[in-house]
Amino acid sequence: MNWTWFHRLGSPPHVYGFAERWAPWFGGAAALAIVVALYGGLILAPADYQQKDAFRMVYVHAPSAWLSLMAYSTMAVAAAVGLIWRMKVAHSAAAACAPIGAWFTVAALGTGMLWGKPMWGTYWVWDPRLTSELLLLFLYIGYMGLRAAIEDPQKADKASAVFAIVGVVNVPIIKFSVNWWNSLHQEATVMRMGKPTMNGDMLWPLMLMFLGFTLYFATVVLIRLRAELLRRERSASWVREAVA
Amino acid sequence: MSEFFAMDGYGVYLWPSFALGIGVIVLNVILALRSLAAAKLEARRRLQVQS
Amino acid sequence: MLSVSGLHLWRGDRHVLRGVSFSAGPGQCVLLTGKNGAGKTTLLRAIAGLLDPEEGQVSWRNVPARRSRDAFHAELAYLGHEPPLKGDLSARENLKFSIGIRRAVTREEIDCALRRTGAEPFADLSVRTLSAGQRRRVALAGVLLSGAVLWLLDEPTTNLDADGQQLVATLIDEQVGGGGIVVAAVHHALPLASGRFVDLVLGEA
Amino acid sequence: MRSGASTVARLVVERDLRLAFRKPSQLLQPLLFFMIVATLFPLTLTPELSRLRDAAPGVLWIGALLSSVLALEFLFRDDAQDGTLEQFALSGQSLTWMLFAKTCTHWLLSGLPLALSAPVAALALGVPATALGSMVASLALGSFALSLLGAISAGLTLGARRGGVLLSLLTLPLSVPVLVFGADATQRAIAGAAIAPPMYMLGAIAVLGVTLAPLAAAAAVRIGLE
Repeated sequence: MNWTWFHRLGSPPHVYGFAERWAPWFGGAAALAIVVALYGGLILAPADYQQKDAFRMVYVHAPSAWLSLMAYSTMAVAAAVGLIWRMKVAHSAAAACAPIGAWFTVAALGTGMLWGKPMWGTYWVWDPRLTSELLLLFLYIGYMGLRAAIEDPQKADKASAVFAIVGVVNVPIIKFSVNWWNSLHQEATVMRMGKPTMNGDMLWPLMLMFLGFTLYFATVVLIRLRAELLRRERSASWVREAVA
Repeated sequence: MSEFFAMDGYGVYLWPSFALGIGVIVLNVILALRSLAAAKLEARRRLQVQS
Repeated sequence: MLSVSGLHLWRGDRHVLRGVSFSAGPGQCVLLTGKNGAGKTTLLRAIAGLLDPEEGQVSWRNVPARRSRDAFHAELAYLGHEPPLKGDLSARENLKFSIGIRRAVTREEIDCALRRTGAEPFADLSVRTLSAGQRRRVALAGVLLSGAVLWLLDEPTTNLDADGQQLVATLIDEQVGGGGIVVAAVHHALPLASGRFVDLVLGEA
Repeated sequence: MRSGASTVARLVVERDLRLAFRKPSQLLQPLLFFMIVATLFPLTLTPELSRLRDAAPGVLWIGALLSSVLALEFLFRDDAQDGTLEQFALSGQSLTWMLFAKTCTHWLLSGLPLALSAPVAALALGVPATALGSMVASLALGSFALSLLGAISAGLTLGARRGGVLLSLLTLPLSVPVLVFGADATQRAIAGAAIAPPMYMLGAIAVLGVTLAPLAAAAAVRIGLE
């Protein structure tokens, strides 16, 4: 079983070339998907009988929350690969994922609060999903704080990789304990921001938006990956024509 | 057209929510491109130092 | 026994180890010399496995050291700049611990080693109250006690007086004479008796 | 003949206990910190015991968490500075096992004493005497899980110049499950209800901590020593 694709995956010049070639395509596809999904969600989809037009905020809140979690798990997988097979490319990919994940956690929180205001009358309610999202933001801040605190890039890569793995193991446990905590204090009948029941016309724009956000995530990761690869490459010859 | 923007009263929350979403999307592309440009500059500087 | 091949390592932007390669067999002593910052300490730490080289390989008994790390470390004694001693413990307590985690060691063995390196008079004082030279002697007793085949010594004679430096030279001679291997980073020539040492100059521009 | 695992563990525990009792001030500091935190709440919330009782679980557990994070600062840093931690990594023995022994000793010296002295603060916060037993049990188990978790962050911040805020920034989000189940157990103890469900959860987290945390801590320490 030849591992050529795996070796090629591990060689910075090859990955740099791949990222440079494919980022625009991913970007174009993402933009198209998002625009069509926006049109579908804002105009074509019928209003929800209960939340009326407010439900349309799901088209930006749900994909942001999805991306914030996907970015963290991608980061943890890249970190694990980097630690186990000592691959600089994997560490670079992990470093590339963090800022995007953090920003979309902020977006998920912001859109969640804007959705909460009409539903509950206040911007912030200790709803289990919003609380878990907030804790995920602290995990991102911890990750980036640790990376910033260590000067040597190789050491920072490895230390933050350990934290990313420890973090991803804890995300489901934190989610479980927050739900447990929420079920304890359920006396106040808070109208949970229930998932609006979605029929066909409402659903396909959401699925398309998920796809668009995923493609967008790939685009930005590929751009940042090129930057991280250049930062880690010492004196390799390929850098010369990459930056020529 | 105007009732489209009104979003039967929820527009005041819906449009900022989408603005935030789109804003973060655009912002991250800009940040990524700037990070790439900075890395290229630094790599060029390092190459000059080495040669 | 010990072979280092094509070691490359960067510290920040500085290319400190540029493809260092050498090998050492039983009864051999390698003396690392070179200006400050030439990479003597970096090389020793890379051999010991404390530092991961970006390229190149360290192998012990022709097995990559990283794969058989614990077995390699069981046969290795590493003495860095700072003698690894706890200030609140006495020399005896320190050695009872640091050697005890490696192998069963008796009180007599510890006393004998301390006597050998001239550290017995202050063996029961808290290490915090000792001078740097005295601490170095306690650490040397630890290296003796470890029974390691490979010694990695980083400037072993710092803070030592004249007969202290002679002591280090004699200990190295005995270790090498007994079939052991010593890799030592030194600033000035060591009065080594045997001619079996190899000079490795690092960091020439 | 290489030392066996039990000898290694015994020596590590013995060394750390001897070191701790040679410098007892470092033992008392986390306890005093806990007591001060507990006294701040009546001053800021209300002196009225019945209302303090509602806040008691939060005060006790957040106090326990913060004082355990404080105590973590010295877990590896002293040994790293004087070069002994390096010898742990070079001893040919399993670093994971040695750090696990070291973390358990750290708990014996910080978490356990805190759990045992917590009744003083709890009574002052209006916690009924009947609840003290199960509260101490939950604090003891919870602080053990916190020590294991904190050992990872302590190892990770070795690479940085100063642990301090970064150490708590890494530890606090990960300690949320222990806080949730611990506070729930204490709340049930106060209400006289059975504390089994949250205690099982704390037990599960502690077991997960025992199996995984030392591995991560050993990896973190090896990276930090580079």
